[in-house]
Amino acid sequence: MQKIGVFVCHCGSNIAATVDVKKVAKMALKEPGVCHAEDYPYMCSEAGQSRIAAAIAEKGLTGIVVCSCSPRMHEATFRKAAERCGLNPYMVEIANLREHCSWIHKDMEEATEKAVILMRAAVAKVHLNTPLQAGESAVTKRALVIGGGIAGIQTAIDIADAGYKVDIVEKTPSIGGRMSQLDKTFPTLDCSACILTPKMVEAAAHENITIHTYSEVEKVSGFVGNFTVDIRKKARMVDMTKCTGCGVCQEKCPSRKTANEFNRGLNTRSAIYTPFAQAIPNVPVIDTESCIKFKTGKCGVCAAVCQAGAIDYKQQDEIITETYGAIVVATGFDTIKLDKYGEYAYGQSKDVITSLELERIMNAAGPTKGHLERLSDGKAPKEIVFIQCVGSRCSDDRGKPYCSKICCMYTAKHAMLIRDKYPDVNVTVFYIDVRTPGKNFDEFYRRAVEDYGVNYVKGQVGKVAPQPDGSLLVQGVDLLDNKQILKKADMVVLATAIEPNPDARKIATMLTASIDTNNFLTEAHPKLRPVESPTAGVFLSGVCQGPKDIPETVAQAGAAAVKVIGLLAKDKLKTNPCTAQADELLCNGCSTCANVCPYGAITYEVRLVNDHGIREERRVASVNSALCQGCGACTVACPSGAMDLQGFSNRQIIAEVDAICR
Amino acid sequence: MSKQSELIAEISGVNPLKCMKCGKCSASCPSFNEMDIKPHQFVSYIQRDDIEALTASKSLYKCLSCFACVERCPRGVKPGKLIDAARQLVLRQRGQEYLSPDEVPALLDEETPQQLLMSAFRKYRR
Amino acid sequence: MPVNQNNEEFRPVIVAFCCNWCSYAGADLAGSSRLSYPADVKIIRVPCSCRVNPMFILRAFEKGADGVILCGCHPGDCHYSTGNYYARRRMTLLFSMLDFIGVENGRTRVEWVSAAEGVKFSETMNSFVAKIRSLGKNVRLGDLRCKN
Amino acid sequence: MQELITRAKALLESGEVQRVLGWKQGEHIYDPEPAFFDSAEALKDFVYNGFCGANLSKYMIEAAKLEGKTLVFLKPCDSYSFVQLMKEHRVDREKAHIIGVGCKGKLSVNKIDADGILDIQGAGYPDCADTLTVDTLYGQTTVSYKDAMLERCHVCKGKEHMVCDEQIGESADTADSDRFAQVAAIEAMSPEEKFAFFQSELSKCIRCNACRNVCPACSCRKCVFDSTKFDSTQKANTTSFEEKMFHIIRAFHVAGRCTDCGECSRVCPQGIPLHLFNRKFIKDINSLYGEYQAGVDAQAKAPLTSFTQEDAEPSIVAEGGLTHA
Repeated sequence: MQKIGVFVCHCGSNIAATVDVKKVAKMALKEPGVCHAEDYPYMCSEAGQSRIAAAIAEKGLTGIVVCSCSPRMHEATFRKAAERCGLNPYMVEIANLREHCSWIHKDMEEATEKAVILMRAAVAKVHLNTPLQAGESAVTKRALVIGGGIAGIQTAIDIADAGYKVDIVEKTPSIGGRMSQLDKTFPTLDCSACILTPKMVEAAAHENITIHTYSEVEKVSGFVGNFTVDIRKKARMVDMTKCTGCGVCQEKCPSRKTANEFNRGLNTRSAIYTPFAQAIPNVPVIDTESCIKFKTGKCGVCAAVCQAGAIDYKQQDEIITETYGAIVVATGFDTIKLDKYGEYAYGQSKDVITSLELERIMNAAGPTKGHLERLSDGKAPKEIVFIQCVGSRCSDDRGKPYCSKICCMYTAKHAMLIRDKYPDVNVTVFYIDVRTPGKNFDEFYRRAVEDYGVNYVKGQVGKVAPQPDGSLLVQGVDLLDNKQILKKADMVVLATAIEPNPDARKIATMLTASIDTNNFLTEAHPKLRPVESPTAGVFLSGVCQGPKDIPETVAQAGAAAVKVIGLLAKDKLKTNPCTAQADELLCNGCSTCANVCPYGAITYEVRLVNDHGIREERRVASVNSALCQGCGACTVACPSGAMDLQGFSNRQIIAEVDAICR
Repeated sequence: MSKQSELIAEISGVNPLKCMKCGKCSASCPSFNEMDIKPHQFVSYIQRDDIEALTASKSLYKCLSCFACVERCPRGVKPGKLIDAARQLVLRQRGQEYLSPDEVPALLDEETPQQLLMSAFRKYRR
Repeated sequence: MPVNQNNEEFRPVIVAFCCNWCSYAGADLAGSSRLSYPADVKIIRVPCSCRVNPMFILRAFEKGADGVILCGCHPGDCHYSTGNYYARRRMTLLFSMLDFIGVENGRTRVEWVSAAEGVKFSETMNSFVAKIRSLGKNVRLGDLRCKN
Repeated sequence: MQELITRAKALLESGEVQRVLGWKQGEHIYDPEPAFFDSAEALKDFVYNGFCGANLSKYMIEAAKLEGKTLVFLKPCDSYSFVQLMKEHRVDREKAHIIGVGCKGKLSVNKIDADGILDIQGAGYPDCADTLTVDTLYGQTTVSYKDAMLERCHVCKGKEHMVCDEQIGESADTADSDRFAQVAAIEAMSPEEKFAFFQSELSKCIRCNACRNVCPACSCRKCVFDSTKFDSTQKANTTSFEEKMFHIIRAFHVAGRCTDCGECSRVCPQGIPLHLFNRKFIKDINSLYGEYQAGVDAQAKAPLTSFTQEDAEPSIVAEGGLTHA
């Protein structure tokens, strides 16, 4: 029989205001095996923990139940406290009286009754707990960063600077990401390329960084410290070792009609191309879907003009397999599709554009060489209307329920830049709220209004109607004036909502990382562990976790890097001892368990077994506890009950069931 | 919320608390200039229980029931439905029908769009 | 079989198996967001929905549970990649069997709740408790000899 | 029958097999029982007739532990069980010499009894004749062969052997009814009727474990109902729930593994139609996850150890999606 101590935490008034903690402690003493019970205002405090220590010493406790907050919060705290007193940490169970009881119930009697039952279930479980020893696994000292935008680049550089190897996998032909498409950055109006390209070069030149562009993660297996990743290096059809980046092939390529992704499809590019001038690596790829050679077999101009002989039409995709200790997701974002927003006439008129398209128009390397002009007729616009929150803060299925966070600031930036360069252009911004939390952000927005005369109108636009004369009639409202506004504009810019990269869900699934309904990856704790995924060894950098601007992204990228470095600095990791165990006397050797194990942790061996005096050779299951992650799929697949899960054994769970249903 | 506000919420199936006051309804409304209470203000009247003012408002009958606001509202608040519910409240109170199907042929001419007829029935008769 | 019609008074016993990674965290989020649901629900933490053996569910009914709900990560989002897919097949078959032998099919439910879905967790529990209250006391799977 | 004995003798004498697994006469004419024969001489007790319904596959688990090869006679439907046991590494194909015996439908003494024919002394064995001649204490009588057949033979899986080294005798496909008709009939009942049906059937259960002991899929070294792993150790039932629990879990444990050999129902002394549980699972599996017959292919992925991302949600049950499928 165990000697069990029950410790009921008040959590200040968080628990005690709704649950009669004294009664829970009193009732605990009536449970079999419970020889100590007490309540205390803050069990997790130094003083609280020393009360546990004292009770272990005085009463010789063999098991402990702490009735407190969620085990996801303080289980580790109390396990460590027990361990310090010489008690095996896995002899501690938590009854969740806060998140699962006091915080959701109002009636004290009802909540107390439930609290007693939760306490009983935990006591019943502890009776069947056994001491468990954590194993160890080695750490592969190499990190993978998925995504080569500013988030991925910064994370990789920070990890590499600490002396660890990092690989960047980038889907497109060049690193640089969304930031490379931007013209200027708020709130200081630095040229985006001027601050980004040095980082790109630094990453490319870093001895610890390997960059796989035009590559995608195909398969991930393993676990923290030991991930095995298959990376598909798509065929570039250009030999990276031979290409000098001279660009002649791109000039001579006869296929020039493919929409230029980098310029958001506002102009076209050749079939062999580098996305932008400062691309890293400066090696083009052949887009085989547009290439005449690949479509008809006849062409080969690029190969003919390439002095280096780098063109290789026979190149095949290559799969490389690498092992990593940690993986950082930095997959970034895209703007949402606007096909459901007919009222803004996007797609109907070439002069209704998204803000990202405006970035390209304003950029000297963009489709208009940096001249602000209408895409329909090339004329200089005189009246520009910006519409905020297009697809953001929408609770319907047309848009996204969240605030995209960056639009208020980039719109102020655009408005300001236009007014600065073209003082004769009138700029009107229709907004719902102007959100400018951030250093120097509100000042920046006020400058747009006060120094540059940007006309901010509080209210939304209901409709943009293209007119026969080529202008756009904008019907909006000024809520402060309570007047409807009809405004003729030459150009309308939509602050389009951002959404996670469409590949984020696929990658999260491969990594078994949590993802929310908006396809943002979930952090381990919204406040305290913002750059870690709940899946050990997987970290989050940049917009894949939630909308952010560049300074925030860079800060988070650094934070993710520190977490990775902290992990890679360890030689060994403690493994979860809650793994499956096969009882060789019950095992039929049928392989059913091995068929459902996602980790290949179960193997079969023929072993001499002594079954109550009968000695015979049997085919029995054997679990590799370093590979087992403790999901328990095998325990249910096993018909004989030979497979059981330590820490969540059949009898432990049944004891909880019995205690709850008693 | 008062009984009447609750009734409006029930009839319309709309939760006025979801409104974020963006004004897209008023920006979309073709009858905006005719209305004394503007579409984006409907929710405020309901929230502060000023149903009397709302039901006395001209807007009840100036609304064309074109449903542009319902279509475009990003929060699913659907001011068109709210005003429709307010209108229904009035009709129910008076217990009268304002338009009998017999009167319709006389009102028709070739230019009358079908939608107008439907709106008229929505407004004057239940 | 007399079914308890006096559902106002009826406080069902409900066991909720929640996977550690998604649904238990979702329940925690419901708690920290103060999204209430009836105290009749008692949560048992399991590492994954695939850890839940049909034996546990039947055992709960045997011992007097009126409803059992299993919550796990959304299909495709399992922390262990595939656990909830196995759980989904197992539970589909088990529930079908219970239905086959005449047990009210509302007494068991599977719901996928992610760590970010505190609201869904609370809504799910509210609706499940309401369903069980409408079904009344579990008599068909209980211990008839002792309780009648 | 003589042909089987002759062949068995030859194999024993050549030393190719060490023993023969077959049937021997039981206490009555209608209850032949599985038996091992070690010598040509012992084979004098060997019988093979219309009452030899017993599936010998499960006994090959024990045979796999013995020295040398065992000759086993498997009827077409028994061979499914053998393949399933091969898949689960329980039997050793190398140590089995399998003779696929012909089968034209096996008899159910309970059905003959039900026709009012008692105290059977013998029966005419020409399988699959239209009429069966039965000798009783009170003289000779006849019964339609079909009426005397086991339920499982009416849903015969066919005359093909899934595994064998040689074949002796002709088989016939005796299927003449819809395999899932009984299940569908129950599915169509109201919950109250379903419950009443199973309550009355299962209350007959005496937990003798005959179903478990005969089942080729239920071949665990130690059953969960006998081990301490689930606090479910077998004992006299203390609650009426326990037999339900036992039969549901038993069916669940063999789901996707049960070949529908029907032995459970054949041996149940209380006449409980236990095969309905298994067949319900088979029907559900077929309609949800695609046609699957256990024991056909030892390499095939079993339905409960595989999945697709588009699998039906468990809520399909409450939505009634499985009862009309």
